[in-house]
Amino acid sequence: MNQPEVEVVETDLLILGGGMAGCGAAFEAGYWGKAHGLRTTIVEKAAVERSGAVAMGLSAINCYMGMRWGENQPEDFVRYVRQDLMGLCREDLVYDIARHVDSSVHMFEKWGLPIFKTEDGHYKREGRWQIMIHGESFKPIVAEAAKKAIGPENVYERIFVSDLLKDPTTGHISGAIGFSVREHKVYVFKARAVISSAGGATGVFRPHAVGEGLGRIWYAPWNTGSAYSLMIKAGATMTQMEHRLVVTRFKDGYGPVGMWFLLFKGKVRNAYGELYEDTQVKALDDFPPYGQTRPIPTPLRNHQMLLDRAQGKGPHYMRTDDALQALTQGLDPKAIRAVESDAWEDFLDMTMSQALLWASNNIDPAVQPSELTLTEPYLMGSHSAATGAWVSGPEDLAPEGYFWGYNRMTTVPGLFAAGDGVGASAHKFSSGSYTEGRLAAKAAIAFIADHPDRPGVDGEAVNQLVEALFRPYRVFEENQGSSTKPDINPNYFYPKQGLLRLQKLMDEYVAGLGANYITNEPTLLRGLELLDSLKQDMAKVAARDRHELLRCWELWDRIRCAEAHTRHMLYRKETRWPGYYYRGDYPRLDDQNWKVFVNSRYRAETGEWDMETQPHHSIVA
Amino acid sequence: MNQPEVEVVETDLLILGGGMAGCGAAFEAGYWGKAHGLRTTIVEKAAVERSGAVAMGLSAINCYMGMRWGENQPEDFVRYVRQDLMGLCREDLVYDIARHVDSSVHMFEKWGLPIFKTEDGHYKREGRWQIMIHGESFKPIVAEAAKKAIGPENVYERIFVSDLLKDPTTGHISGAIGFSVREHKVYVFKARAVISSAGGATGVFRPHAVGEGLGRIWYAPWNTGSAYSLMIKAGATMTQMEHRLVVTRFKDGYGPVGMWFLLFKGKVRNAYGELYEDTQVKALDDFPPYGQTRPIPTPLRNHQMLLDRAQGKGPHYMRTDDALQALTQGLDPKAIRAVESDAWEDFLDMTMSQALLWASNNIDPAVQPSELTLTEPYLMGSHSAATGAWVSGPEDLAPEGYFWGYNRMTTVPGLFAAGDGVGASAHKFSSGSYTEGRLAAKAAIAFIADHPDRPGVDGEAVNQLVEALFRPYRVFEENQGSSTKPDINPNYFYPKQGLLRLQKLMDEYVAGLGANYITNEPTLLRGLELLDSLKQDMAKVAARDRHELLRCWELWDRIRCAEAHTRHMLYRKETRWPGYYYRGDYPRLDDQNWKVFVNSRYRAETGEWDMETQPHHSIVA
Amino acid sequence: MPTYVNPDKCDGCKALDKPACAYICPNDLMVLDLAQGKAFNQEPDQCWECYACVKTCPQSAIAMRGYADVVPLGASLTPLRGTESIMWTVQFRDQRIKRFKYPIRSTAWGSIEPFEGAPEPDATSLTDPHLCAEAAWLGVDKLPVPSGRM
Amino acid sequence: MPTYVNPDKCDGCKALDKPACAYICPNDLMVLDLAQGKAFNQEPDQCWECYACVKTCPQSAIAMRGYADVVPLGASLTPLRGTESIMWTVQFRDQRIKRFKYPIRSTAWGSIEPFEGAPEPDATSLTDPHLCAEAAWLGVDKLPVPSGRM
Ligand SMILES: Cc1cc2c(cc1C)N(S(=O)(=O)O)[C@@H]1C(=O)NC(=O)N=C1N2C[C@H](O)[C@H](O)[C@H](O)COP(=O)(O)OP(=O)(O)OC[C@H]1O[C@@H](n2cnc3c(N)ncnc32)[C@H](O)[C@@H]1O
Ligand SMILES: Cc1cc2c(cc1C)N(S(=O)(=O)O)[C@@H]1C(=O)NC(=O)N=C1N2C[C@H](O)[C@H](O)[C@H](O)COP(=O)(O)OP(=O)(O)OC[C@H]1O[C@@H](n2cnc3c(N)ncnc32)[C@H](O)[C@@H]1O
Ligand SMILES: Nc1ncnc2c1ncn2[C@@H]1O[C@H](COP(=O)(O)O)[C@@H](O)[C@H]1O
Ligand SMILES: Nc1ncnc2c1ncn2[C@@H]1O[C@H](COP(=O)(O)O)[C@@H](O)[C@H]1O
Ligand SMILES: Nc1ncnc2c1ncn2[C@@H]1O[C@H](COP(=O)(O)O)[C@@H](O)[C@H]1O
Ligand code: SF4
Ligand code: SF4
Ligand code: SF4
Ligand code: SF4
Ligand code: NA
Repeated sequence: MNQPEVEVVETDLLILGGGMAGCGAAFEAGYWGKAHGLRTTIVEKAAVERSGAVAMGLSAINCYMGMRWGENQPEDFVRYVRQDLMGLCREDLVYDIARHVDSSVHMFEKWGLPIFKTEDGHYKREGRWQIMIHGESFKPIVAEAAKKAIGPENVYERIFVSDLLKDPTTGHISGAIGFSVREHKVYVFKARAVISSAGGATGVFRPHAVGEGLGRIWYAPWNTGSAYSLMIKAGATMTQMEHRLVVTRFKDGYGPVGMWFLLFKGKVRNAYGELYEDTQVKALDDFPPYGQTRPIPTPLRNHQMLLDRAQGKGPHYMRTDDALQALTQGLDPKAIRAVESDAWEDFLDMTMSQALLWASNNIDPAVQPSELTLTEPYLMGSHSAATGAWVSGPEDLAPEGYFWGYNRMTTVPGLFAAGDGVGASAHKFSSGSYTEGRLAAKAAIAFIADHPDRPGVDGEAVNQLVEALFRPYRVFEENQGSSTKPDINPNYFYPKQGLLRLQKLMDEYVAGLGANYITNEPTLLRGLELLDSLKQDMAKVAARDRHELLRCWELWDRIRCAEAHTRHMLYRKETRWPGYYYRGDYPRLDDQNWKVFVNSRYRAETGEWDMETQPHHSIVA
Repeated sequence: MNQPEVEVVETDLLILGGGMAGCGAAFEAGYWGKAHGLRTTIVEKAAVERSGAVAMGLSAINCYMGMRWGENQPEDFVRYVRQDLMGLCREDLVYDIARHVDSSVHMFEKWGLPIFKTEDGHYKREGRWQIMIHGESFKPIVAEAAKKAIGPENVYERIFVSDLLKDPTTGHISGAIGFSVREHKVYVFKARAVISSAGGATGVFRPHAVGEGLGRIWYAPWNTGSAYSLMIKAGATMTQMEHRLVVTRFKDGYGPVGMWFLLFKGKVRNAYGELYEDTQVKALDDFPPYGQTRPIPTPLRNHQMLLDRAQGKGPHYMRTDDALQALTQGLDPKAIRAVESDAWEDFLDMTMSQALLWASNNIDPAVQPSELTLTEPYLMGSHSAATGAWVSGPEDLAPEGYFWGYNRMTTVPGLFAAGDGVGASAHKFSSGSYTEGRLAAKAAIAFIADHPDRPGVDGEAVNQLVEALFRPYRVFEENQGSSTKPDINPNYFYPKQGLLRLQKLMDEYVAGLGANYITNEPTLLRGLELLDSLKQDMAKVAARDRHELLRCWELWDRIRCAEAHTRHMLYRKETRWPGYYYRGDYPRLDDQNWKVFVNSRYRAETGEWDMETQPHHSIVA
Repeated sequence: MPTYVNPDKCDGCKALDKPACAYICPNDLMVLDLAQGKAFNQEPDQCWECYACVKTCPQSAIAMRGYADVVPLGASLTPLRGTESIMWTVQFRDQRIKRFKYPIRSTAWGSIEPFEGAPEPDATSLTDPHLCAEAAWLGVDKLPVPSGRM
Repeated sequence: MPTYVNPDKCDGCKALDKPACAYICPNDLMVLDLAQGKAFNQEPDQCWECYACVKTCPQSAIAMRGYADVVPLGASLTPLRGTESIMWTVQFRDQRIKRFKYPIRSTAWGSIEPFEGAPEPDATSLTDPHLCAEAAWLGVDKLPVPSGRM
């Protein structure tokens, strides 16, 4: 293996990942930074135009208050989110998103995003918090604004960021390192503040599909948990890493259900035509007070479906047929056609495979219902889930203990988080993540302004990281001679093989779908043992080319996320989110002892994890 | 594609599959046939020396009466099997195996199979029906005897039999057709009687493993259900095709549990140290009278484990540590070493991966327990499961309606079955399957003697079969130009891709492990729809080489078995074997209406299936 | 439902430095086979069917084939993306066809001026909670705080 | 836990017609790469780890590597099969070693005479329930029938 070229890039603010949050951060940093003569740089593993969870497009913006029309106030939103999370969220962070998010959405519209309107010129609502968009080009539009805001020359694409750099003396963040996915080249970014907006984690658990279908999951397969992994390795405190997302989706195509439930008033019936909300209504009583208020929290809806299924009443169907027939009753053909067009657009804007699946099964949703199922778990902080960094709140909202100088700064000075990267603050979705990027960027610029000295970069540490980055090539080169066929070799394995190993162990021991989302202490401990042997074996992961090298480091991300997730689940001795996962040994919710945040901190020097709880404070009655 | 060479082989008795039953048949046919100047031919898709379920070896013979030492009588065995099958078995067939099986085992020993002995010269027992062997070379020994019995020139290896041939006038079986897996060649075997001994079906359901691990299942992956598929296509009546096998196995290595339970008196404890037999003892009361007698039937043991797991008490462990410590307590080092050697031999004789798995996880069974789990379902007729053909019983044992002229003859004249091929008669295992081959062969020779005229072979039907056999090559050739990469093509798929499609749909809709073995009528009907579209798409299965052509036809076997299985499950409106599968809509056993055999017959002309029940008759009190 | 490339249509983006599909794929899947001069999906089981490559290919050479493990053969879903709208053609397995057309952007590509109309930021506002030009964009007069605060 | 072939040991069975591993594999997996003159497993995910090829290879060129999706690396399990017994060497991941030896056959290979001592079959016995030489082999005087019958 040749020595890679090393390019050093000096910048002020470094944004890791140009997804929704990253683009929001770039926009905002461009604004505040220019005034201070500061350079902002995005480093992105793909092409910002179509990277991240919104690459496909979206058919709705799921976080919009509509304050200008008096539709909702941030307080309402906090109550909704808190309820959906079964009591536990950082209300300061949620409130903060809510009060700012409308401004982002209004800019999107101005830039060219087509938003559905009602006759009186309001945005057309899908549900109380959701508005409908023609979102095929959502990401390219947002990307255009981001690139213009910081200057296209400051966008570094096709570079996978693997590690953060810290000033060895102060512990302040001082940059990041990554490798090019196109050339044999390493990039060392030196920066004065960094925003981790590199997205949530998919692929940690075995999905429903097998073989070729592995990529067909709901959340983006290229979101490998870098946002978390980078912060974990840097020693940032993480929160609610146990709070996974499991959602109802159209089976096999993973089409989202929001529009069908909220706008089309679709009903989910089991194989016998019953509503599981009815057959399993008693189950809600086991989780007071969250089972009693409406809307029913997402995990409890899952819980009801799982119970119905265990009683042999599956499969469950979204009765698209009933819903569309009710909606089109008495309409003229043109109006019927418009409803049909909306129904298909929901998937054609964001989950095209669901539409292809309909076509492949000759399913016309107006005639036949479609099966639903629950997904494998994801780790993310922007939907009905709240894994991520423990960050400072905004000064004017944060309760005692939730503020340390800069909004959205992690516990590592100079390191900020946004979007899926921030924990304990859910339901941000695309617009909220973008908005949070903006909040983090403004605070990061303030941090830079307050810290005029460039933090130092430890050259020796950089050399070691460079060395490690390309090790998988050497493993391959040195061992390929041990077998007549490259894929079965006693001395190495490919990242795809390691990925399947990770997914299988997480599925079986850490409450994946194959385990019916059930686990307990002995099972989690066995999961940790197996993770440990996988981590040891990662010294033998091999790469044949740059694409595979990328996969090696993405796998490491997922392993770190898996470990954090498992340790958090082990620590929280209750079942707070039935339907997300069950602790068989603590099957009940326990507000007395566990209405607290579980926080962790990884010590890179020893490989140990410190676990602790943080109190929950309300700011909204 | 060139025209394949066609070789015609004329024989008298044709044995399809040289596994345990096939070798038993060859032995017996050699004996009776020579006297009548009849030729017997084995056609085998692999090499008889190491083909079939016993290729790896076995560490026990699980069906042995020991009548010579007065240990057991056939009546005892019938009671045991009937109980294990929850009341339903063809007692004439079971009795018949039992009264003959000892003679086969005694011959094995004479031929050189090392059998463990007690001090008084009896075979060492593992359990009441099981004896211990040094069985690494069990199959090569049995193969040697079979080849000698019929003459090695009558053994045709590496030929995959795809279809039976019938006399177009009489409907009598007249031979079989297959293709070489080594040359571009078709074989047409013309015969006067045929024995279907081509083994049970694995790979119909998604297994636990993912990716590379797919081949690590308990029963042999090369048993693709040919025995059933061939008979189904020929219109033979099948019975109990719903009666799958799901067994407890050492997790991931699929090591069998018999020796640990029976000889070593191992206990299975859950994660909390409890015995699931105790925690779930109440569940037995739901299945009277079978839950009340001992041993607890295999499906009920599974049921108890599943309940324990659903309550969050898994995983379950075979406490090898406790068992070995108890066994070696107070022994001298040499004796301890002997126990250890026996413990390891159980797997080194038959499931070596389990031993490798121990080594890979640093597990010493004397120190650490090992996790158990339940397998994916298999279709087989020789273990605690009874799928297969509906055959005539022996004249002197068969009750009214169970006898039609020749022992083990199916409802198609001249077509016999044995081993996994025969239904409603379980617990034959290696020795019983071998013995059943012998019974079928003797009867087949009698059939040939009674029918001196050679049945006719329809030349046009043969031509069509030859044409169809190689169609997957043409599909590939004609369509490979539609894509720049051969594996994603809109006009064809590979058999591996089809296999994963089959396994996934069976798992999800036909009560696989992913569905917790639960199904119901709507779900099964959806399974049949999906099977139907797969069958249609099989016109587009493609093969690049002969190995892949083999896989195409093996996949067809599995699809036929899958369909038979699903239709039978749909027809039986009760849950007779909880722990094998649950009909969510009929969760109880119903002896009143369903203590009957479910039989099916496929009509090749129309693709329809006739379903009916047959009464259950007892011959043993 | 991974992508595949029609060899009759793909021209390898005329051997330019960055084939359009390889440039855009968020998962680093599309690559040029240098020998053939044509693109292919190097890791189909990681394809999310995001259609980014399909929409961008100047030759319309890329299509989607349903995942073999779950999707019956024979249907297709084909986009044609213009500057203002996208047209989808859905062909069912049974050959029925549906077409849908949706707007994608209401302004010209490249026309965004992110800070147009935004006031020049001053140093003091760096620590207040307002974001860029929020007074203009938010649609309400005052940035809310929870009742009981401030 | 699929097989792999050590290129330093495999000699392609000296280019004979049937490489031993390809002859024996019950699942048609082992094949010769004609270019290299060495064998390989053509479909590892269908390997049952039956060890038939491993035991038979004259060069001891075949070994087993645990399934990547479930087996940690570093251990090995190696058979040495003679005519009368087999020796297994178990090497643990942590390098501990255990060895076991078991008998496999008590007679010479090729020595079976299947019908030695069996009486000549006569036509009449074809329809009675007794199998070949059962009077000698069964170990009891009479073929049982259920009590109450015959
Ligand atoms: C996939 C998906 C997502 C959604 C939906 C449906 C589907 C099918 N639905 S519905 O289901 O509810 O219907 C939504 C919807 O309709 N409406 C909505 O507002 N939001 C929805 N989301 C959620 C939002 O998309 C989500 O909340 C935000 O996108 C989150 O934003 P952010 O936290 O920025 O994540 P990102 O994925 O956008 O961006 C991450 C970026 O990081 C890059 N990256 C990652 N690792 C990196 C590394 N190591 N180095 C360099 N770069 C590195 C990525 O490439 C990416 O650009
Ligand atoms: C795999 C396995 C099996 C067992 C066990 C452990 C394990 C790991 N255990 S324990 O778990 O209980 O421990 C047993 C044990 O210890 N003791 C015992 O007596 N039996 C056990 N079995 C069961 C017996 O093996 C089984 O009952 C018999 O082998 C069944 O005999 P038979 O019905 O003949 O099936 P076969 O697999 O032996 O032979 C089938 C043959 O057909 C060939 N074939 C298949 N399709 C063909 C086609 N289309 N054309 C041509 N040939 C075509 C096959 O190649 C094969 O040769
Ligand atoms: N059954 C439901 N009840 C209330 N809100 C829902 C329901 N299903 C989805 N949503 C919301 O709709 C939006 C889109 O959801 P989804 O399509 O599931 O990603 C999110 O804001 C969800 O919280
Ligand atoms: N727990 C048990 N109780 C009684 N018999 C068993 C038990 N487990 C296995 N067996 C029998 O032991 C033999 C080998 O079983 P197995 O190892 O499960 O294939 C078969 O005859 C089984 O029926
Ligand atoms: N992949 C294939 N596609 C089409 N025909 C094949 C294929 N493989 C083998 N054949 C046929 O088998 C014949 C003999 O193959 P071989 O024995 O490999 O030379 C060829 O000439 C073809 O007719
Ligand atoms: S974008 Fe289209 S034409 Fe260009 S290389 Fe890719 S497939 Fe070929
Ligand atoms: S559809 Fe999306 S994920 Fe798939 S190859 Fe194209 S750009 Fe990549
Ligand atoms: S048996 Fe051994 S030496 Fe012969 S081809 Fe196979 S691996 Fe090579
Ligand atoms: S171990 Fe068995 S299945 Fe695997 S390649 Fe060798 S002979 Fe074939
Ligand atoms: Na499950």
